[in-house]
Amino acid sequence: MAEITYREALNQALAEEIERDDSVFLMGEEVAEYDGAYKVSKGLLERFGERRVVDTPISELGFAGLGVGAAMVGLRPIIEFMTFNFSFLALDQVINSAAKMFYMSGGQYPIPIVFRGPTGAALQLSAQHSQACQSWYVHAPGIKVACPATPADAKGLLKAAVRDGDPVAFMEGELLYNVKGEVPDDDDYVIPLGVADVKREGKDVSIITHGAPVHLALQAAAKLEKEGVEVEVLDLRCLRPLDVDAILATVKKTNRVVSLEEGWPFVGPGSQIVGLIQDEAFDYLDAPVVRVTQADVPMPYAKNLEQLAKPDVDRVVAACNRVLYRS
Amino acid sequence: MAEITYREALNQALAEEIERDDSVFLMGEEVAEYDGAYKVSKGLLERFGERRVVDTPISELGFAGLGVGAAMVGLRPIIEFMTFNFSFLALDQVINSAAKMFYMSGGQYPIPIVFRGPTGAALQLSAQHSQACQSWYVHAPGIKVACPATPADAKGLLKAAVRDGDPVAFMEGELLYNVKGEVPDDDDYVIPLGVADVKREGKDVSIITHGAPVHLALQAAAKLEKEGVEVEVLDLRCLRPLDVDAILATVKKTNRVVSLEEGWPFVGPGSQIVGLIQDEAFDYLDAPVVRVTQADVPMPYAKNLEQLAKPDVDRVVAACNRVLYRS
Amino acid sequence: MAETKTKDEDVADVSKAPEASVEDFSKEELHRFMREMLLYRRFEEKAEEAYAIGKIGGFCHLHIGQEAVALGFIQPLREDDYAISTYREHTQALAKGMDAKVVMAELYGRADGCSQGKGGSMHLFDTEVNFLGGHGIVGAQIPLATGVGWKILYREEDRVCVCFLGDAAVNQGAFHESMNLAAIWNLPVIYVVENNEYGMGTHIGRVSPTPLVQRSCAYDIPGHVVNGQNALEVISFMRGLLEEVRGGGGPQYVEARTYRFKGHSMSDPVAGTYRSKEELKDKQEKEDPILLLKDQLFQAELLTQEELEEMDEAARVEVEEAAEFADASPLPAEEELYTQVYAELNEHGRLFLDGRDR
Amino acid sequence: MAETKTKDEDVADVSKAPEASVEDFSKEELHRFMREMLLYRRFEEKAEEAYAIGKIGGFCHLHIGQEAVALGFIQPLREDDYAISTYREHTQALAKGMDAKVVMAELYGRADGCSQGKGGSMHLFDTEVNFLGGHGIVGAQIPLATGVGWKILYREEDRVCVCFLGDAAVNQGAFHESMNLAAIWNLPVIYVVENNEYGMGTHIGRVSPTPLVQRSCAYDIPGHVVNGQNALEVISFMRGLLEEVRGGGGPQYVEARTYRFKGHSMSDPVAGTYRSKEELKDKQEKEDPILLLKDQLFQAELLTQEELEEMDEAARVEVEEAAEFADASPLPAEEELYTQVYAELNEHGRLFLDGRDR
Ligand SMILES: Cc1ncc(C[n+]2csc(CCOP(=O)(O)OP(=O)(O)O)c2C)c(N)n1
Ligand SMILES: Cc1ncc(C[n+]2csc(CCOP(=O)(O)OP(=O)(O)O)c2C)c(N)n1
Ligand SMILES: [Mg+2]
Ligand SMILES: [Mg+2]
Repeated sequence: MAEITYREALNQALAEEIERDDSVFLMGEEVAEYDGAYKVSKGLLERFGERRVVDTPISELGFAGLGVGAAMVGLRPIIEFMTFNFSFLALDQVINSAAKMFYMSGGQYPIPIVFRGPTGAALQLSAQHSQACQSWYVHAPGIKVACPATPADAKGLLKAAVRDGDPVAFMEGELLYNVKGEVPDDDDYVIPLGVADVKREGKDVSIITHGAPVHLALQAAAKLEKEGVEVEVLDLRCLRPLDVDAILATVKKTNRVVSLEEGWPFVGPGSQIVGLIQDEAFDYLDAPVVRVTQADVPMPYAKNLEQLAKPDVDRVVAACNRVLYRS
Repeated sequence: MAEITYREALNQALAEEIERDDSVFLMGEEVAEYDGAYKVSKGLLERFGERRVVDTPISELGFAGLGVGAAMVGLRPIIEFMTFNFSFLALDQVINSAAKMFYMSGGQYPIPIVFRGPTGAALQLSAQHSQACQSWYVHAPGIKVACPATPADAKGLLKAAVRDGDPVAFMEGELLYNVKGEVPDDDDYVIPLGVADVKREGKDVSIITHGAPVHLALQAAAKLEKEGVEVEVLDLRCLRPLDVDAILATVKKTNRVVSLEEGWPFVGPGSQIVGLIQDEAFDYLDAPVVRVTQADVPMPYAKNLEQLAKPDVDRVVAACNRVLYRS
Repeated sequence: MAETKTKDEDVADVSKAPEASVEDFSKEELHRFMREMLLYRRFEEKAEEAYAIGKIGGFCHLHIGQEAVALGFIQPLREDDYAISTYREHTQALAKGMDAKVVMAELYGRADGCSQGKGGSMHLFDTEVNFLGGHGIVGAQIPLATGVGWKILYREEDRVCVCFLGDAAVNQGAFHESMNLAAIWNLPVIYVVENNEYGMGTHIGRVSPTPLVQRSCAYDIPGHVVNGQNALEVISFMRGLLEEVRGGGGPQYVEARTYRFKGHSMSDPVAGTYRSKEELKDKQEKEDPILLLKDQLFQAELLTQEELEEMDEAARVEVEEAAEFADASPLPAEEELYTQVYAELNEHGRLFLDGRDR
Repeated sequence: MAETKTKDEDVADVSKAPEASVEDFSKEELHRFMREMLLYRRFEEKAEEAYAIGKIGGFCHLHIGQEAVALGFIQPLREDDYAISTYREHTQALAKGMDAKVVMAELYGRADGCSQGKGGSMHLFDTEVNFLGGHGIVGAQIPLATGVGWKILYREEDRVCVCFLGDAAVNQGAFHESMNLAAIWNLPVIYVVENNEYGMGTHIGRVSPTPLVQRSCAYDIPGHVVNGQNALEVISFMRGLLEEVRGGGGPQYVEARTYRFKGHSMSDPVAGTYRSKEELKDKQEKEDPILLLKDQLFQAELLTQEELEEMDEAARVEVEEAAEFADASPLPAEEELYTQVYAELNEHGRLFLDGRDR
């Protein structure tokens, strides 16, 4: 095990999977000569050459669709969106082609493809560059969605996504690329899609979250620990498949839940978590689930407004206190 | 009051608003010479000429963006998507331009625009042509979403949408165009956005729904009436603004809720309704809210599978029975 | 200020396909062409009939009038070459070698359909003969085709992908992005615009400032025009083009001028609104690809009336059998609702969130 | 098989802007041009400085090296003409008449910024001078501009819209769809590609099969090339072009050849990776638009060193004042988080669903 960054972990996963399977290639804007806008694909062009690591024009719809077409005939493309903000332009190909092809062809054309890139807000990138795109991808059946929060998860889940037989939207955190953590060196370190991870055990209240806010949850947990509150942090890691067992287990354990997500509230993933819990663990709740989300506004540029808009530790702590009826 | 179809009601609203305000125009594929793919714009070209009723090439991203640009400089475009299935291609302009422009320009450029067309499944149109698109539009702040179920609502809400100062996604029901109902002749028959409507009063259980499934709910209510169950049918009419008061009122009245929607479950609008109720009326619920949705699969073509995939009266009745603990 | 090109004839750098004659083909080939086109025609007529009595539902777009385009661009392909198309793809599916039975069964929404009844008329697929669908979003198949071309390059294969699109599809961004990608990577894709003059009720002249063949000039992709009603012309043109592409000639763009004899779909009036009955009648009389081929063969005395009738009868029988097969095929089993959504049913977690029993 | 055009020089039907000379302008005009460009340059330098010390955050894309394009295409406009651009739009905003103060305050994210601190560097807007932003999605402003053109047609106004885009944006579907729409309706829009050779780290030659000016040929939109480093050439070209467009000449497409002297954004290396230090140095020495104009004016004895220094000092002072203004401006009030999301706060129902107190 070595301590490496989230960026390096993704880079390792890419390199190993491109190496392992000659049908895998990486394509997107600036992924090759520039090493990726966020340097995730550093060194891959040099190592694997221009067929396996491919720079594209700025044509999201075109190259996403190209990836789907290539997947129809046996390749396993990894399509990078420089950020998922730009993927709206390609959504038609992701939903109407990738997610539906296997079904509407009566099982003839599976689409093993990964669409990856960062999602969510970074720092002061303003309205058009600060979007958590989970809801747009998780709504449609036929696609899977993974959102790693740590270097180890980034590596293990990306490898799983590349090996998976279906389209996977793989959403990274722009602010996580420099986060460090222990990552197994194992070439076959694969984390199955659909397995949540208890990032911290606790008995008083559960924070159910995924992606970048996992770190917020851990910070909130550390804060509350000082006040004697033991917080459990459940990192879903994938939204589809969704680890319902793990959700129900933590609900039954703590009976109090905060749902934390980075994006907007209305039909955010948290709404589905709440729905699921009320459906399958209604009687285990000692308080209504409280959701912490981004403010329901486009992301403002000004530093102070941006801070207000984003979920932060204080809001998470306050939400925990609310479900605990402390205050 | 005359009895007219949903199609005619929309046509009246369009005609009246184009007549009333010279900044209003209708643009889209086949809206002019062909009278609209579903004949909603019948006769409008003849009456208002080719500047006010405009056929476009098949370029969803282009003409949606054109509409937003025109709205920036003072026009009030009505952009028709032949169906919302095709609007994925234009989503970037709807979300990143229309919904955010007013905010990111610091209040300088409001975008009074309507994007309209049918959404949801019709009959055997298969995976790519059978999508309920509400979630994709309602997730982002800056846009409003209306989904009329009856001719009167279609007219009153469309007029409100056209007069509104913000982008409105106006989602019609392809299978509703021939539905008849009483519609006031009044040129100023405007139904404010954000006001739900109790389509049927009842005291035992509430079905909260919107759009085409309102009719399913009414059929289920009629069925259950025979068994002595009084169903209240709350038609949200708009998803944003959302009439939370009306939702809470019906919950407090019946204490049992079925949420019914035409689309997929995962982060469907119903998930937000459930979340809202557990958040603000948790103690009023005598049973967990039960959701009825489309099956979580792409829409199949075969008649029998399609029927199974769609929400139907029996499922709604069963859901009511479940929240009533009857069975 | 320089003026760029104006309309029609003066589109620069366009190759017009040379006229072809019956001498370029063997009698056997010519007969096969005739048999094929008769099959397409009879198949579509049967589909129309079946639609009228409710055996086929949803949208159904017939290819009648455009058969020579399907024949001409697909017949010269090898089986391992790829073809991909729009929702108006019945005859292309047949041309690529799909069995009329499984195609008809798919239109009927039955278990024995090529897509097991899940796709329907707009979504015909067959891995066996490399027919890649059947796509309903106008323009969406163009990037897909480009991806198939990319794979051929990636695997260094000696294959070609033919991509059909309608005249209205060139106005989609997907067209532009794909052409550019194909050009910069020199992909072996032939983009065939079936210019049947209308996209639904819109004449192409109202939504394009230039003749369609001109649309590839921005990318230096060779643009070609071919008379899409003359099967022999299309076939010999395509044979030449294939050689060019197999030789590394890169992407090609072809405007096949054709005409649709039926309405856009079943609910669309055949004529009388956006186009005149005279226009249609004129086209049907003068530009029916089957009649044109017949005349050519009769004139060269390579086909007799008797042979023709025999062929037609065979086509009718095949189509009739297809319809019977479709009718006898069961509806998909109810369990199929949830199959083939995911190729991989992960061991962990829930993939379907509708809370329904399965 | 016909070959279509190959590279560069032999792009047909392109107007190259004629060279302009100082004699075409009054001394007063020439001085104004110089003052303007100095302001742009000093403004950007100040922004760079402020970014380094954390006064400006997020993405910040400087226009240094490309000033003549902003000046040349905007200076000849009337105030009621429209301009719209990308995220690299600081100097265009200034050129259109926005006050350096409110632009800088916006970059600082302050309440007095043109967009009240909500937009930042990428989203500058000003209704007063018809500057329509500031757009962050590559290519998205192109349909918006087309809509502005549509409105001019609709209202039968004597106005023009200028739309700036980067070289990489021509590969977006939005470009293609917009050009087609503008062509079929003959809209008064001038699409100006600022070809600074790179889209981030990608040289345009790697992602375009043809010289960019060729991209309008598919729509019969006149394509023009102009030397974007020569302010006088751009201005006189634009004056002519505007006359043409105001006279009903319809959409125009211009490739302005220019070069970016700084990195793509603040986090991008200026040179040494995707482009060589020599390339950059060469451009800076030989093609700096400000130095070029200076030389022209010095040579014609229409400007003295002293006048130049005075102008430069004035620019520095204006920029310094802008920075002070920005620095003194307060952060937006916290209540502003929820304002301007909706123009109309409907009386009924809930618009914000985050359950937060407001
Ligand atoms: C993106 C998109 N927009 C609109 C439609 C609706 N539609 C289906 S076919 C069609 C016309 C297409 O015309 P053309 O490309 O000429 O093909 P043809 O039908 O003539 O074969 C339209 C508008 C669609 N399916 N997809
Ligand atoms: C749709 C989209 N894709 C990708 C990006 C990320 N991005 C921002 S600028 C840029 C390069 C644009 O280059 P060009 O158009 O030449 O303009 P320049 O920056 O040179 O002015 C890219 C890839 C984006 N903002 N939007
Ligand atoms: Mg057509
Ligand atoms: Mg550039």
